[in-house]
Order: sequence, then C-alpha cells, then structure tokens
Amino acid sequence: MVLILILQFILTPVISPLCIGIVKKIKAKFQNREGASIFQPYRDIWKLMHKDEVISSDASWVFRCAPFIIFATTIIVGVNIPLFASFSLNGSTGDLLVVVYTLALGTFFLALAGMDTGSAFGGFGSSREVTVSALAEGGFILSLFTISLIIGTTNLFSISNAEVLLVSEFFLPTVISFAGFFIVSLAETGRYPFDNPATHLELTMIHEAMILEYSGKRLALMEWAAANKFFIFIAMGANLFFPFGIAQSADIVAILFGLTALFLKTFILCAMVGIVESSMAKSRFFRLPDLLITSFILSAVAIGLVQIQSL
Amino acid sequence: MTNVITSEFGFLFLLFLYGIGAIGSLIFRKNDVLANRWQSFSAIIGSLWGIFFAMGAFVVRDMSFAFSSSISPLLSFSFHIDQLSAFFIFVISLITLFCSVYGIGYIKHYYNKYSIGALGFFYHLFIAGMLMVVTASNGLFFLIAWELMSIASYFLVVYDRNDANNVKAGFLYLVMTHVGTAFIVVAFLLIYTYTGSFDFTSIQSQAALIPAVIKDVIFLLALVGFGTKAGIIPFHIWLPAAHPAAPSHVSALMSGVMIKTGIYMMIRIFLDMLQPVPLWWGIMVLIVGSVSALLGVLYALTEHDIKKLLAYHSIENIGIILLGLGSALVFTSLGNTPLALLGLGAGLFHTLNHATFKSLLFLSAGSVINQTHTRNMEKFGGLIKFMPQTALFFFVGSMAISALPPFNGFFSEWLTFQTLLQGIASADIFLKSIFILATGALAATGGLALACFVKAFGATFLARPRSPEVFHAQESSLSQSVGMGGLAILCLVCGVFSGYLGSLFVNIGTKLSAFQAMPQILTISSGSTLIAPHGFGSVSAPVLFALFVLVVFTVIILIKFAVNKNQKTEIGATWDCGTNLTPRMEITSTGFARSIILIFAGILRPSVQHEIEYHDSAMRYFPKSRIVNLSTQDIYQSYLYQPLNSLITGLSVRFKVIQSGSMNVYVSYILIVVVVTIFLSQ
Amino acid sequence: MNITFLQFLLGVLFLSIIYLHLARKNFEAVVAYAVQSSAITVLLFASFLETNSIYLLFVVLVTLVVKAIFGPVFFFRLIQKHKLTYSVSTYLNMPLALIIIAVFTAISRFQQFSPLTNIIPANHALLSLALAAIFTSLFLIINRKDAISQAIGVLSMENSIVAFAIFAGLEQSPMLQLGIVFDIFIWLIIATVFISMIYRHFGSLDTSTMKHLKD
Amino acid sequence: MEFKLLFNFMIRLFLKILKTRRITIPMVSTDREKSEVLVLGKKIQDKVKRLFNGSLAIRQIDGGSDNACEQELVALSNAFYDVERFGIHFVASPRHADMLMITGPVTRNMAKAVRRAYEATPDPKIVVAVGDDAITGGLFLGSYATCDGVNSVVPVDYGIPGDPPSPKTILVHLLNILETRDTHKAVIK
Repeated sequence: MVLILILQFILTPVISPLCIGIVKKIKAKFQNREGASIFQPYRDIWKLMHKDEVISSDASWVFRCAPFIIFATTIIVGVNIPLFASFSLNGSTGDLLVVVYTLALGTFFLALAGMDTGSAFGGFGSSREVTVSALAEGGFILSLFTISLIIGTTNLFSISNAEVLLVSEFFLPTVISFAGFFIVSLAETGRYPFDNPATHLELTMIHEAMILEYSGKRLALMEWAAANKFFIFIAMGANLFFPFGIAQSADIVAILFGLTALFLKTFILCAMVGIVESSMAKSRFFRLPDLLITSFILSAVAIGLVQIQSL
Repeated sequence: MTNVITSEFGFLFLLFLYGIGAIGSLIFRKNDVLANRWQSFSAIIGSLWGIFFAMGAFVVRDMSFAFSSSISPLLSFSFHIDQLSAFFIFVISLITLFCSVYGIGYIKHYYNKYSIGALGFFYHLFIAGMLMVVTASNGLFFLIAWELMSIASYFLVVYDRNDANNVKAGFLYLVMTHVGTAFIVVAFLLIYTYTGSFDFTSIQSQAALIPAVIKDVIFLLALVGFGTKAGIIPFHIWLPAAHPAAPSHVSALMSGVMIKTGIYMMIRIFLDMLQPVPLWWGIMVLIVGSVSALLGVLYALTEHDIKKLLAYHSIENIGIILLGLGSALVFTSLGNTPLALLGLGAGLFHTLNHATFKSLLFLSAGSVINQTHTRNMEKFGGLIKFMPQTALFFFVGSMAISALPPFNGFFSEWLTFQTLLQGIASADIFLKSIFILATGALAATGGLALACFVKAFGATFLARPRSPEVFHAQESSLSQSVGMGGLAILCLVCGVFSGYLGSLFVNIGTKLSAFQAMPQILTISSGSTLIAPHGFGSVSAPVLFALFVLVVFTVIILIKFAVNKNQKTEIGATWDCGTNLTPRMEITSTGFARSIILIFAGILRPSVQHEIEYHDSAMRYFPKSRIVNLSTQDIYQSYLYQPLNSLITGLSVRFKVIQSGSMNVYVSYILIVVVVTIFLSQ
Repeated sequence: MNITFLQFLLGVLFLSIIYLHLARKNFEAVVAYAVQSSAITVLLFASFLETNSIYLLFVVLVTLVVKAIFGPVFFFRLIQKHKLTYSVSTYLNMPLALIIIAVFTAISRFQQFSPLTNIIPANHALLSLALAAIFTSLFLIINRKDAISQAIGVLSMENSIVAFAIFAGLEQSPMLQLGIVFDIFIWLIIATVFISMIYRHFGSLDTSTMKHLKD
Repeated sequence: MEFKLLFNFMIRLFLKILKTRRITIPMVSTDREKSEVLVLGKKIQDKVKRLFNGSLAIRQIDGGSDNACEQELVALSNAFYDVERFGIHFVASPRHADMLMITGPVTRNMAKAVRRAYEATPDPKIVVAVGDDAITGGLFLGSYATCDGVNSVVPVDYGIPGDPPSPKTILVHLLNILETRDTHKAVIK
C-alpha cells in the first residue's frame, strides 16, 4: 500500500518530461525532420540543475521561492488525481475543486513571479496568462462537473472508479465535456492555439515570457512544473473521461495493467496534442476568448444533456 | 462566570462599554493622544467582551429580553439573541478587535489634523449601532438602530473633510442609504398592516396572515432596501465612493461587517419570518448574486485606485454570499431542507471569511496609502522592499480572497460550489439552467478575482518603484502590524479548521424557522473534513495543509541540497533584450487589466481619448506630447441614475409655482387642506 | 352650569371673531380679542367648577393673567408706541368675506363633520359652532394684510380650539391642560418676535412686502 | 464551407508527408554530403552528452550583423541539418543559454546590449563569434560605427570564420570547440 502511495507521488514528475518529449517528437515528424530524442527534456532539466544562476536585483522573495511552490503545487495535484489506481478513494484531498484551485495557486505564483523583475515581457506574459486562465476556469470547472454529475460525486478517485461512462447512455455528454476539457487543457498548459511553447518572439509568448528571467535550477523547476502540468491535464483527460484499465484492487497484476493503460492513453493524447499543434496556427490573442467561451458552452450543454437522460 | 456574561446583563454591559467609549472619547477630545488611547482600548475591551458574549450565547441558549417603554405601545426596546445574531455579534466584535488594535497606530497620522475625539465618538456609536441592529427584535427599534448605524458611518465617511470628493461621497452614501431605509420602512409598514405588530417573534407566528401578493411585494422591498446596504449591483454606486473615503480602519469595518448587516436581515426576514417561501424568490436572489459577483469583479479590474478596487471586491463577495443564500431559499421552497442548510452554511461561512480577509486587505491598503499619501496604484511599485511585513499581509489577504487552497476563502467557495452542484442535479430544466449559469458565474468570478489580485499585488508591491514617494515609505508601526498579523493568522486558522466551523453553521441554521421541521440532522462536517450531503464530495483542510507543507519542504530540501551542491547565484540586472530598463517600462495596473477590459468591452464600454500636442500646430508631424486617457463609462450613472435625477428635478420645478411668497396664500393652503381632510375622513 | 350660559359664552366668542373681521381699527380688534379671551377663561372656570381639579384652576389662572390681561395690554402699548391706528385693508371686500364666513358656518354643520361635532351628542350644535369659529379665525389670517390682525387671528384660532376641546369634554385629560399652557407660552414668543421683527425689517406691519423674500 | 476545404487539404498534406521517402539519409545512404553531416552530428552528440549531459542551449545575439550569418544559423535547425537531434537547441533568453553565438561587428549602439546579454548569461558559458565580421570586424574594419569585432566588447572564447560560414562549417567548428573544451576540461579536472 505504501508502495502505491510512493508511486503516486513520484509518477507525475518522472513521466511528465517524457510526454513533452513525445509531443516534440511528433511535431518534428510532422515537419519531416528527425527532432530531438524523447528523453531530451530529462537532459535539459538535468543540465539546468547544474548551471549557475543570475537573479535580477529587483527580484523579491516572491521571485525566489515561486519556482519551488509552483513545482510543489504540480506534485500535490499529481497526488490528488487518479493515475493508475483508483481504489484508495482519497477522501480528504482528492476533490475536483481542490485540483482546480491548486492549479490556480500555481498560476497565481507564476504570474506574480513574471511581474516581479519589472521587465516589460514578464508583465505582459503574466497579464495574458492570467486572462486566459480566468476565462478558462469556467469551462474547466463545468466540464469536470459534468462527469461528477453523472457519477454523483466530485471525488476524482470514485469518478475514475466507476467504469460507466462511455459504454452507457452518457456517451454524448462525456464526449462533449471532453471536447470542452481538451480546449481548456490546451489553454492552461500554453499549447498551440493559445501560445507557442517554442517561440522566440517575445510579443507572442504567454508562458515563456514569464520564465524569461529565470536561470539555473529555478528555470529547471519551472520547465519541470510546466511539464508536470501538461501531464496532469493529459492524465485527468485520460482517467476521468475514459477510465478503462484503472486498477480497482491492490494486487500487482491490476497495478501493472493500470500503469500500461495509463502509458497507452497518455501516448494517444500526446499524439492528439501533437497533431493539433502541427495542423493549427496560433490564433490572435483576442480570438482566444471566443474559443474559451465555446468550451464553456460545450460543458454547459453537456451538463444539460446529463440531466435529461437520467430524468 | 459564563452565565453572567451570557445573560441580559452581559449584552447591556456590552452596549454600556461602547457607550462609555463614545462619551469618554468626547471628553478627552482636547488631547489627541489620550483620546486615541482611550478610544482604542475601550473598543478593544468592548470587542473582547463581545467575543466572549457571542461564544457564550452560542453555546448556552438563545435569549430574548425587552424593556417596553411607556412612550408608545408599538416601540419596545426588545432584543432577541439567537444563534444567528450571536454569530453576527461574534463577527462584528472579532473584526472590531483587530481594527481597533490597528487603529492605535493608524490614527496617529490624523493627530493635529482632525479631532480624534469625534472619530472615537462616531466609531463607538457605529459599532453599538451594528450590535443593536443584529439583536433588535422589534421593527421600530431595528429602524432606529439601523439609522444610528448609517448616520454614525456617514460622519466617519466624511471625517477626512479637507478632500472635497470625500464629502461628495459622504453625501451620495447618505442619500443612497436613506433611499434603502425608505424601502425597508415601507416593507415594515406593510408587514405591520397585515400582522398587526412590529415584533419579529409575533410576525413570525402570524406570517400566514400576509396574502401572497403582499408577501412578494415585501420581498422585493426588502431585497432592494437591504440590497442597497449590502451593495448589490444596481444599487452599489455608493459603495466604491464611500468606503475609500473613510479612514482605513473604519472602511475595513464598514466593508467587512456593515454590509453583512444587510445579509443578516435578509436571512432573518426571508428564512425566519416570511416562511413558506415561493420558488421565484430564490431564483431572483441567485440571479442578483451571480450578476453582482461577475460585474463586481469586472469593475474591480478596471480600477486603479486601490481602495475602490477593494470596495468593488466587497460587492463581488456579497454576490457569492447571495449565491449561497439564494440556493438555500430555492431548496426551502422545494422542501429539500438538508441542501438548504448547506446553502445557508456556505453563505454564513463566506460571510465570516470575507469579513476577515477583506478587513485585512483594507488595513494593509490603509498603511500603504498612509506611507505614499496617494491611492493611485500607478504611483506604487516595489513597496515589498520598503514595507515587507505589510506586503506579506496583503499577499495573505489576496491569496485568501482569490480562494486559493490553504486559506479560508477556498473552503467557503468549495461549500458554495457544492450547493450549486446539488442545484444542478435538481429536477426541472429551467431551475437547472439558472444553477448552471450561477456556477459559471462563480467559476469566472474566481478566475477574474485571481487576475485582479495578481494585478493589485503586483502593481503595488513588486518590481521597481514608479514614484519618488515610495522611496521613503517605512514599515507600518507595531500596532498596525499586530492588527494585520492577527487577521492573517485568522485567515489561515479559519481555513485549516473549516471542518469544525462547518458543524457550527449547521446548528445556526437549524434554529431558523425555515428549518424547524428538520427530518434529520445534516452533517456537513465530521471531524476536520467538510462533507457535502449525499456523499457528493469531501475535502479535509488540515490534511490538505499538511500535504502542502510536506511537499514544499521536501522539494526545497531535495533541490537545495541533494541536487545542487556547488552552484553560486549572482545578482545581475533584469535582462530585457538589452535595452536600459526604466521603471516606466514595467507593467502598470491599467496595462495589466487592459486585455480583460477589451474582452469584456460590451459590458464595461472602455473609452480612449488621445490628446496630441504638436511642436508647431501647422505641421502636424512632430508631436511634442501625447496624453492618452483610458476610462470606462459608468453605465449606472448615465442610464439609471441620471434619467431618474432629471425626472425628479423636472417634476419639482413644475411644483415650484405654489411658492408665491405671500404668507396669506400659505395659510389659505392650510385652511383648504384642513377642510378637505376632515371632509374626506368620513 | 347650564347649557344656555355655555351657549352664550360661545356666542360671545363667535361674535368677537366676526367683529374682528369687521373691525377697521387695530384698537377695536384688540378689544374684541380681550373679550374673547375673557369668555374663554369664564368657560374654563365653569368647567373647573364642575370637576374642581386643581390643575384646571391653575390653567384658568394662567389664561386669565396672560390672555385676558397681559395680551391686550401688550397690544395697546404696541399700537401707541408705533401709532398704528388703522389696520390695512383686506384682500376680499367686506360682503364677500361675510359670505365666506357664512359658508364656513354652514359647512361645519354638515353631517360630513358629524364624527367631529357629535363626540358628545348633547352639545352637537356647540361643537359645530366652535368648529365654525376655528375656520373663520383661520380665514381672518388669510384675509388681513397687516401683522397685528394676523397675530390676533392666530390667537383667536387658539381660543376657539380651546373652546372646541372643552365642549368635546376633553377638559379633564392632561393633554388638554398641557396643550393650553404650552400654547400660551408659544403665543408669547410668536407675538413678540413676529411683530417686532417685521416692524424692524419692513418699517411697517404690512406682510405683503414679504413677497420679495421669494427666491 | 471553407473549413471542409481546409480539412481535406490537411489530409492530403499529411498523406503526402507520410508517403514521401525519408530524405534525411539513414546510415547506409550513399550521398556523401549528407552522410558527412550525419557523422559530424553523431560526434557532436557524444561531445554534448559528455560536456553538457546531452543538452546544449545556444542563444544567438545579433550584434549589428548583415544577417548573412543569421540565415546560416537558422538553416541549422531546418529539416536537412536538424541540429536538435544532436541535443542542441536555440533558446529565447541568454539566461537560459550555455553558449552565446554573436554575429556581426557589434555596432556602437549595440555594444551595451551585447555586454548586458553577456552579463545576463549564467556560468559556465562559452562565447563564440560567428563569421568574419564578428571575429575581426571583416568588411567594416576601422569604420567609425562599429567596435571592430566582438572581442573589443566581450571576451570571446572561440571564433567560426567564414563570411558567412556554411551550416556544415559551423557544425565542424562547433565540433572542434567541443573537443578543445573537452580536452581543456580533462586537463583542469
């Protein structure tokens, strides 16, 4: 049992750079070039850990301790969501709103850290990041509420425990709310239609602009936290909307099967993100609200559908 | 000892304490220091006594006692303290305690500008008024206490009278509160005509006598009347004008606690007196709540005056409380009492939380303004290096208000979300869509509140100072830090022990008449975990907090020692693509919120004016200076209050003709009126 | 005391008000007022005899001293001091004023006013007459231009109200006694301040000049 | 309507990509030019793995260059040369960088900017002057507007000659830099 707990703790930070690597690899393949190996993010993080740091003189304690807290929030969320096993029914913190608002805590610190050094890019990065996350929160919460309404509880572990979604008559609301959730996850993790992760053009950056000032181990933590966040959204998308293969009991075979199911689903979703990123251009900043409002409407429609069927 | 405190004598002694405080500060008005010391200490003792009284009254039993006076049969000074009023007394005294501690240091900078005695006098009257409002159980006596509270707070708003728009704000505040009081008076009269008495307990028993139509009218009147005091959206225009004008420790008290008296009376009337409640009342309150929440936070984003920003946030939080209350009303009318109790519990918990973190924010904003002598956030910047403690307290306050987990804001918003979620699971489609919109509004408000407080904290404390005043700002004095520190710790304690508080709010609810027939006791918290009914979800605050602390420490230890042994950190200049960075280049609060304002342009109607001055006006090529004026149009002023105003003035001009100036004509009017009234009085 | 004597006193009161309307000279108006107040004191004394409560006696004494003696003396000195013999003309000419007085007396007899007039059914006629007295004295204030007659109009209205109260059987209630003492006290203030102010300001007692005060 | 058009255009594009033969030569391909790049790449990859444990971040600073060297450096990350597969990537800010590649003869008003970027880069850092203009001021030597090469502004560790150096020459010199770096490091360790 303790083993599972430890596994739950370390799984997110271990796997997340791999997902980023896979997405980069798929994008490279679409640009018909070889691209870095999928383990490159591990090497980047490891190298950055061993580099010196230059911290700006205007930075206050917010700038210095933000990376640690942001990384910690991603770890905490990683613990609170069902990855491979859902029998632990972690009643105390495994709640949907805890996950949403802990991520909001991470964004809060990220935005403040961006503003702290007083550079023009950091300021604008935080303003855009906070705008996008404010607009995305509506769709985010409502899409998760849809599935919690179907199962009847907001505890994430029991949601992923009930294998009832896709097969029964709740198929349509789950799919619609997954679409809403997917848009929101692209927005929150700063993927393609909202923000270009690999851009050098400061004007269009949202996520990158905030970590322009970081270097050395703090930059490594920030990159790692962003990767964790990406993995968290992928894992939530996979395990809450399509909870196949989640280990129901604590025996080894179920756990291994759960893990493989998790890897498989993560790979598919990373491929989906890669395809989306290669086939779509980054849209203008003021086109984003329309996209986020559609995600909100989708989730609202999904909730409407849920009730009618079970009436 | 406890039964001495919690007896009638205890409460009267409480009022007596504030009475001495008021008179004492008048006596000592000559010597400022003595007046300040006297007023603060008597307020502290009073609030401590109030806290003990409330806790005692909470545990022991609700009591009601009255001194009917011979003057007129209707008016009787009768108090009725049940669990609900005990809770509100607790909130009032708690916030007064910290505000008075803060006041000791804060009042120093008023020393030989205004009379400290007057400030003390009105301060004590204001608190006594509030205490009487939440305990009065006779309509007339309630109105007297309500009036006392409004008048005392008016004088506190116009206390800093050198500044012209403070006085104007005070005037607007007075007019708006009295418009609200007019609605309340009409409501009470209507109740009196049908139940025959002003006494709350008898109204409660004879509520059935009031016909349905009249009950709806009373509901609307009460909603408008108490809504004006609480500051819901269409009647909120006085709040962002009046709260910033008052001295900070008073505006903290006003927006932390005074607007809650409106909420208290709404609970008292809707849930206690006018039972049973038709469905559309709850829906109306829900709609008003979500509109106030959303628009409140949007207007807060457009503000660059720090205290106005906080005032608009009070409107937003009142909206959230109304969401809890509205869902409670909807569930009572549907007969589903456990969920109604959950809604009420959520509303009350958010009232307590909002009182703590909003007063913390106002106090820290007050000490910032105290040092920089301006309220404009564009002039701040980099204050964290000059006022680290105040920055930390403002940081804790903004984390609590944007509902981030370890602090108390999150847990009350968690409860509100659970109630709205249960509402969504309810049956008919129209009610469901209302609840969906309410949940959407609450979610969007959470996000926008986070945006607003990143802006407020960032623009004020982070990066480089944008004006010379910031350079010689010192840390706030000891008493100010103790006041703010206490509130910050309270925010954390309320958050971590929210489980225990949950059960407290449940048994407040059970005492109200709406929930008398409670089939089974609803448990919304066992031990330290908050539980939504029907096993809908649960969160345990201490475990979450422990998880936070554990993970943050392991991360720091791992990164600091295990991985990174010999790396040194240098202090360099901020890199900004090589340009030399000036403080003007960093983001300001208007710049920060500009993208959100453009997104919500339909509601906020931003307007931009350019004024360009050219070197020589003939050749318009080389602009010498360019002034850009960004502002958002206040649609209430131009679409609701301006036409109303012109209508009234137009009418009154037409009536002016009767003022002919000759006394005889006036006496003839009297005669005609006497005859006609006698004639008609048949 | 029997009804006829009360009727006689009320008749004196009513006639004195009518006379006030007709009076040309201020001097006559003040005399009429003196007669009126003495009638009221007698009336009060009569009701004291019936109930012999000490308060009433005290009230009678006060009214006697103030209204019957002090008031007229004060007015006489005022008239001599400022030599205001003639009272200024009225708004409505004489016949029209009389018609209006007649209309008032007729109105007060209407059964519309029955709840007021037959509080005590016995002296229904007395009460309606007292009511008519109130209206006519009120009309006096409207009709006259100069300050003294207006002041006297106010005072006569007070007297008629007292009369009405006595006939309505209220003489016992503390309210009435209190009211009478209070109104006498007020009378003192109004009369002095009002007249001296107007005189000092306008040089004459004609209130129509106050029209310029209108903004 | 136009969404359908866009959609099937996408499908055809992807099919074309997946169908065409891979042009980056697998080990056995015969074309000499391309195999040399691959050989070079492998060596660079090993060196990067040894020195920067597998990830070398380069920040390219334009010190007033005539954009020739920039074109070549950009070409490094196109489908043909694709340096990313060897563990090298270009980053947006000197703070994130290990190696600074400075191009152009550093004009007078760019001098302060280059110095600031140099100070902003955390140690251990390598400064490389790319192209003749950067090394000695090239065509613009002695002109009043330039500071005659990067060396007069910032201490330069290595230089890549060529006006502009072709991507392959840049890779060759990069390999030399890494090898000398490796031996230099072996000496001091």
